[in-house]
Amino acid sequence: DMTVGVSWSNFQEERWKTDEAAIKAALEAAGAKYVSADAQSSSAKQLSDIESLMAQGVNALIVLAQDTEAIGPAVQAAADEGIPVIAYDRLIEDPRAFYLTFDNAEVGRMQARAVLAAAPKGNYVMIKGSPTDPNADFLRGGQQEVLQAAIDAGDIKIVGEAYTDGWLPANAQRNMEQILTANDNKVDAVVASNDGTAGGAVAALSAQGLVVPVSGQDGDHAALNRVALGTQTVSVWKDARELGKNAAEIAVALAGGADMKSVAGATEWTSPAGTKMTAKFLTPMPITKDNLSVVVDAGWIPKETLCQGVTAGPAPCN
Amino acid sequence: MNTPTPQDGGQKRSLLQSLELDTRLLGMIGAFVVICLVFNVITDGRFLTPRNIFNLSIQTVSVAIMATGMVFVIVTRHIDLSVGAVLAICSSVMGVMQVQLLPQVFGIGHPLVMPLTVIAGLLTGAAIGALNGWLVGYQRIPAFIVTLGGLLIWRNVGWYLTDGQTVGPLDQTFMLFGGVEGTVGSALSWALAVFFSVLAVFGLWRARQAKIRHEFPVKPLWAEGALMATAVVAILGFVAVLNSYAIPVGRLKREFDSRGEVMPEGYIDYFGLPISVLMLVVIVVVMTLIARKTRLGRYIFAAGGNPDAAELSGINTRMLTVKIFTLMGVLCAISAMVAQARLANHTNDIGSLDELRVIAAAVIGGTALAGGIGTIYGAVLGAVIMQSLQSGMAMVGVDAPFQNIVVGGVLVLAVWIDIQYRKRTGEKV
Amino acid sequence: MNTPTPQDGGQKRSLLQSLELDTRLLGMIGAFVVICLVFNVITDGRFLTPRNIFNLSIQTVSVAIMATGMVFVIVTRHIDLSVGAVLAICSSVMGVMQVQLLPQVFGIGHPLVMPLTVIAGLLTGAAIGALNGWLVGYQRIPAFIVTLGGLLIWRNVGWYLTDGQTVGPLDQTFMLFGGVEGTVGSALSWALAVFFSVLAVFGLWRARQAKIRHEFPVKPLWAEGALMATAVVAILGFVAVLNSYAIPVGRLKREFDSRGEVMPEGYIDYFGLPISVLMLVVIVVVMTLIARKTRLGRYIFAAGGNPDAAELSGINTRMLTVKIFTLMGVLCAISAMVAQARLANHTNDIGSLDELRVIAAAVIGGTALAGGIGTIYGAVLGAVIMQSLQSGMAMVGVDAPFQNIVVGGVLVLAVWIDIQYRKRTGEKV
Amino acid sequence: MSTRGTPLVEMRDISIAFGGIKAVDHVTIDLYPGEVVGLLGHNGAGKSTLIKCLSGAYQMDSGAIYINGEKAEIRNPRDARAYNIETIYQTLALADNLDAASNLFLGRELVTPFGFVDDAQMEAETRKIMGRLNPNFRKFKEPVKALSGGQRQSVAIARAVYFNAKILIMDEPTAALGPHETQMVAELIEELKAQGLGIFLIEHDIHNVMRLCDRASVMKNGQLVGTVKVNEVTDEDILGMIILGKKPEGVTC
Amino acid sequence: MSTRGTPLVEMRDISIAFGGIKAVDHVTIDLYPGEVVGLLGHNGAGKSTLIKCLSGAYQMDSGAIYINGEKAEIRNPRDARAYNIETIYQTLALADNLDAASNLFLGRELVTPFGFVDDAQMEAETRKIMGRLNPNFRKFKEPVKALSGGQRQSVAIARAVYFNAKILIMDEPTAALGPHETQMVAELIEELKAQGLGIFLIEHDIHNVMRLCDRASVMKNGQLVGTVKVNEVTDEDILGMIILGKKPEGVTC
Ligand SMILES: Nc1ncnc2c1ncn2[C@@H]1O[C@H](COP(=O)(O)OP(=O)(O)OP(=O)(O)O)[C@@H](O)[C@H]1O
Ligand SMILES: Nc1ncnc2c1ncn2[C@@H]1O[C@H](COP(=O)(O)OP(=O)(O)OP(=O)(O)O)[C@@H](O)[C@H]1O
Ligand SMILES: O[C@@H]1[C@@H](O)[C@H](O)OC[C@H]1O
Ligand SMILES: [Mg+2]
Ligand SMILES: [Mg+2]
Repeated sequence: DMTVGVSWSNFQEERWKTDEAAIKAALEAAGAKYVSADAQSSSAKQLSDIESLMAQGVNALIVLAQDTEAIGPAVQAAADEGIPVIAYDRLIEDPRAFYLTFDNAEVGRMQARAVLAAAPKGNYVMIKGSPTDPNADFLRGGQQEVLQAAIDAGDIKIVGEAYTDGWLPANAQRNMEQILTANDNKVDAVVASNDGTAGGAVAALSAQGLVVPVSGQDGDHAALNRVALGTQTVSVWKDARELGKNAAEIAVALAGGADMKSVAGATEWTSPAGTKMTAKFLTPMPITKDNLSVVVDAGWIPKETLCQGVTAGPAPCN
Repeated sequence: MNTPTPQDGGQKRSLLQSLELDTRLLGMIGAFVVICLVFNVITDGRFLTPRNIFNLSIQTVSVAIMATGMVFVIVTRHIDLSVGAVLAICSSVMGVMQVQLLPQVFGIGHPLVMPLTVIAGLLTGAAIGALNGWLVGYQRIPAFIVTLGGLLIWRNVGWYLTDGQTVGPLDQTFMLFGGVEGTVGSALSWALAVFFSVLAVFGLWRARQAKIRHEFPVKPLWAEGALMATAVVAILGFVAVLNSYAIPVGRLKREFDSRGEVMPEGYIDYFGLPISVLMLVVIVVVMTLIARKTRLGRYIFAAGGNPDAAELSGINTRMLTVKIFTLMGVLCAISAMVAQARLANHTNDIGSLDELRVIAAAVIGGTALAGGIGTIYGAVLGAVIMQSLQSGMAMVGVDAPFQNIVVGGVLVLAVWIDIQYRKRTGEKV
Repeated sequence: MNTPTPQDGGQKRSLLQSLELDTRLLGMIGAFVVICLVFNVITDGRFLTPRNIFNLSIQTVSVAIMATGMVFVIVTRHIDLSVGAVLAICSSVMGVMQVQLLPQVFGIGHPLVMPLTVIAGLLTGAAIGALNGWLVGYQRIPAFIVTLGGLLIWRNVGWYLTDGQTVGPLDQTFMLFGGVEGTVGSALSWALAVFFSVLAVFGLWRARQAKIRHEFPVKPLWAEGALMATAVVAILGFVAVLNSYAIPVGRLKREFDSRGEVMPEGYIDYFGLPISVLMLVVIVVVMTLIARKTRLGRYIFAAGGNPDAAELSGINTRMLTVKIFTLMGVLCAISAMVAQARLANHTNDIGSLDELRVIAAAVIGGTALAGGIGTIYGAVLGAVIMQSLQSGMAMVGVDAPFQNIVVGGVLVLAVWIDIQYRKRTGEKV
Repeated sequence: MSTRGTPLVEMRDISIAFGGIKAVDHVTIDLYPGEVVGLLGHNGAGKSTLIKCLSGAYQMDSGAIYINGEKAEIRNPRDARAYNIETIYQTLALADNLDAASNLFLGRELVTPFGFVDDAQMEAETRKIMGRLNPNFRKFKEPVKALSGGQRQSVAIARAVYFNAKILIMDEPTAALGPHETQMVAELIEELKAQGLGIFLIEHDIHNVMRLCDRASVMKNGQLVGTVKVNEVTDEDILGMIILGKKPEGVTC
Repeated sequence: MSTRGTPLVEMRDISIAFGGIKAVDHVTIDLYPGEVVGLLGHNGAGKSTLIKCLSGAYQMDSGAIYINGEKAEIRNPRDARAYNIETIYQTLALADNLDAASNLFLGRELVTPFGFVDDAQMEAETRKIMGRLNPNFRKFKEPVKALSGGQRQSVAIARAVYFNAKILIMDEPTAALGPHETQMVAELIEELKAQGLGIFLIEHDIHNVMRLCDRASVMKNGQLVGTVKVNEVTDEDILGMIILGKKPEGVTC
């Protein structure tokens, strides 16, 4: 029988539990065994983890890389043993890995787009991710692409920008408070890089009685609830269950000897660094008050959780 | 007790000597003032607005509460590396209680939700603290190890309790602990200010009476009066500043709306003292009383000065250790209340790295890692200084990595100055 | 020096007494064996394969190297919380050197790149270590504070050096430090095994001769022989295991390909001793010699037992502190070499939380936080035990939060057992 | 000074070992009210260890302690205090960071009606008792770490005698004291004895022993050599017991 | 025993204060080769503090030290050792976790030709010297924390006398010693004196002072009361100096 090993970078953000459940379920359906390890945000531990998984004789690896490049030796070892690797959610700069993701830069673009639509002019605050997570800069890059034109036109102005140490909401909250103070509350929109930091920013805003457009990502339950309440504009939803299910199926297929190119929906893709990869992109979906029903219908979040404390909100909370 | 001032010897006394003030404390206050002024200039006067002072107070509370407990822990030559993790598990227990369990029983928003949640949190903190204390005191495992283990264990146990999910939104009453959401308004703030002023004056006066009764030397009356006046001015001034921070119009509107009323034109209202700050004040007063005026406090300092001697003097130092760590656990739980109410959610990473901040606050505030020396007000001032630095830098727009560098540097510098100071006042090494 | 065995008194000696073994060490080895066997059963025999033992050795190296230095730091009653951060900045310096600076001067792959990079790394580590030591030794700032500050400062300075980016790919020669990429092959491995075996036998024999010369009692010849035999079997056995781990075919093919050759059918080759493991072995031997046979080592233990007495005995304890921390910094730099070569990149998070692992390894290995007691081999064994636990649990698929809980629990348990053990062997409290 | 009746303290057949080494080996000694028993012996004989079993600092491995004829369980220093046993340790056992008054009352602080410690009252009491023991003593506000060896010893002695002890253990109380201070302690011992206390006095100075003690118990290598009445022997006899480990001929106990 | 010629040590006008409190206040004393100078005074008089300036443990605030007539800069214990000054501290200053031999040779280990410490050789030497000082001593392998107070003191004494000191400072060397051990130390002092060493001896026992010292310097409250030749005064005279702080009439220095 077949075993698939999954190496997680961490479980700090709440989404990864959902990803895991989806992978497990899909593997079970295919009759394969699930084994996993959690690197706890350490690229060194992730390498050890993958060595352990391989020592257990896994037939395929799904890797949520902590670091796109430092994961290289692990991919090398897997290739030496002829074990297929799936780069899960985050890029791995190695053509031998199959890249399955929601594009991070695209997520950044979506965040900026939704906020820009709600606040086409004014003072912007950029709440970035952890300075030690490369994704933070990818996201920030995507956001900039969208905002650039408006910035050049002088419509919007970035009045505050801060990394969030360790993605901690409490840090985001403090940074937001200080930026608000520094700007006498003259803030018209906040582009926050994920839902945790958005939560911190919203707490700081509502302390000032401010309700301005705020972005996020991951579709955290608390964040979707905020979207329903109207305190957050968008959470870019990367349906982790889709991603997980795909990953499991592709892993089983590749382990069975299938060629990467034969995966349904696979495309040739060149990374910004120039690595030619076989990749499959799932479309992230910006969730705003206009399409909240999607997440409920998809069974991502129970309606009661989504609508807790919401009176006369957008569908389905009315 | 900690900074004995030479008393015998009939030289003419300087102003400072007459006031019998802790010159170290003055130094810290001076440093704090300098930091504030510098930031105030850089931010064009925004740093010292009522609003930012209000922010700073709220931001400081959670760390400051734990720092008061850390003073006792460090004074007895222990350390607690697990405070952040204990805060996290207390927060997760309280999150699960008020968001998942209790509403199922009583319904959302039931008045019993908050108190039961708080009790559960305090019990969790006390239990973990007591366990730590038992391992350290009775099993003789160094506190560094016990709490390093705790740092690895408790946050993760909390993670299991919430299944790694952010838990929210919190109970409305509970949210009052968070700061902005719970202020007592200007009238009550003034009343409290007067109350604490009277308390301070009364305390100073009673101490003087006791000395006179035993015919010990007392400071001149003018000095005593000056001290009392300073205390009163400081208390009233702080409240006056907080009371002059007007609630933003948007927020007032929202409050009127939620009550289904319409806000009158030109209506204005003030925040006043936040409940969380009030909690800190009460904790500081109680902890200072414990340190200086109770047997428990005396034993804590004795055990810190010489653990063997304390034991041989008939102090149950093992039980003492249990008490200290239990107290620390309870304070972590209180901090957890404030921290999660402030975030309006329980998050997985709540309180991470707080152990470093709390220890740093205590140490910057003059608590000696070698044991036996430390003050509660020093630790709180340490927390305030650190928070001002961080918030000030965030306001100026300094990058997070650079902020860390500055905080690290200040920590080392503060202790270095402390050591120089102690050297000058007579300790030969 | 640390576990004196009663010698006088003519009672009949037990087997253990005749061998004069450190029973505490035996206990640790026993615990390790139990852990291995349990995991081996759970993983259907996969835990104790040559392959996994090879993995384990490589995974342990980086932490173990630093743990040997941490023994000296803790023995002198200090602590170093900054090792992870110092590792990170050394790694960033070496990353920038070999990826950005040196290739610009010499071109990619130039033979000077590796040595210059290593020198830069070692100098960085030594300089930061010396600074720490100076602050602790000469400025008398507690090591806890200095290195807590360092923890906040150095990783972030490194962040600025690399602009927060991952730096790679590394120089090919440099990659040899990483483990799999740099093994010495089976022939050389055997040669080294023989060399170290001879060394061990020679050392035991010389110690015996010295005792005989001064007419001190020696152990019976059979006991001495048994000890020598055990040492030799252990060394040869370890190498035999590593030598039986065959290089995967895919990898062999790649190597032949890169040389433009074709791999003969049925070709097979073995990894042998990794260079990183060899470095660890050399460091352990050197550090043990320092601890037991040099004045420096003697002074370290003396200063740990009673710092005042050491100073009064004419030991320059301030300079000693500088030396110890400089050594620690150099070891961090060596660890950084191994860690980044293994990752084939410098990453921002490299070495994070290593301070906890390193301290835990030293303490599990019997180093007493109160100072004065500790062994190098104990610390290495501590690191091996921790790594086996973590790798084993990862292999079994234990949830990460639960892994942390286990590691935290084991840490506390190990120290508890140690304390029980010391109690039983006579220390009254 | 009668050695009849029930003894105040009886330590029967006490043994205690440190990691295989017998520090005290089946020693039996006793003490009557109003009596001073000297405990003598070479360095390392086991004197301090023996009395630490009585003061609760160590727990004996075997043997029994009787106080006023009743078996006493002394598991820690608190138990000893409950039996009104006070001890001056060879190492003094002071909290270096506290002042003399805090040390004197450590574990038995005076409190105000509200339950708060009454520092002023304690300082006043301390001034009183130190006046009797060491009139030169001035450093009431300083932490005791700023005191000289002898000043510290005075504080330790004051602490032991302040609280109406019934049984007093003094482990080389005058080792660090100057001649004048030593004289005052000697007078104090005589006074306490007159008040009916029983005192175990560990003392190396044979003159002091002859002058202050009623009986002397000599130990060697953890064992009891014997106990003699001081007025029935010469100092030569006692020195002989200490050095040779033999009881002089024809001496009663 | 002549007090003519250049003195071995001269401490001139030494002062040192701790946070405003003058522990030693303009004290001048000297020491000639082959002479024992007793340093006396009440507890806290400043004796230990004074000699710690000579041994390098403290740095004086003002004053000067001359060794063999030349100005000596003693900034730390290493400097003192370089002048062949050895000290037995009141607190002994032993590393508790090391054995007797390691303590004895601490800072001056014997090494093999390869530069490694020679433990076997050091233990052998230790056995030799301890045999002379304390024949009962057996505990060569144990860390010194397992020794009794007096055993520890023997180790400290052995350390000070082993290394051909020229100037020896002994701060209450026999405080914790038994009568037999005290006797052996007294003999040792006489032997060392005969070898031409100069010895500062801090000692409270007036009998020992009269017997061992050539001159006695008395301190009170940090100040020097005076220095007397021991054979020109009675013990009453010296006691008077200690207690009253006055030099007896008609006595030379
Ligand atoms: N904590 C301890 N651990 C191990 N051995 C000890 C300990 N305390 C004392 N000993 C040993 O027990 C024996 C008796 O010591 P003790 O201190 O009772 O002697 P003593 O008679 O008081 O000597 P002294 O006159 O020197 O104070 C000594 O051999 C000493 O080495
Ligand atoms: N480290 C210190 N800090 C502050 N004060 C000190 C210190 N050491 C000594 N003193 C003070 O200096 C004075 C002299 O002390 P010192 O120890 O020299 O006395 P001494 O003559 O040796 O007394 P003793 O006979 O009791 O040993 C004392 O008043 C003491 O309180
Ligand atoms: O989904 C986000 C992930 O992409 C980023 O790397 O870490 C934070 C998460 O919120
Ligand atoms: Mg004793
Ligand atoms: Mg002295």
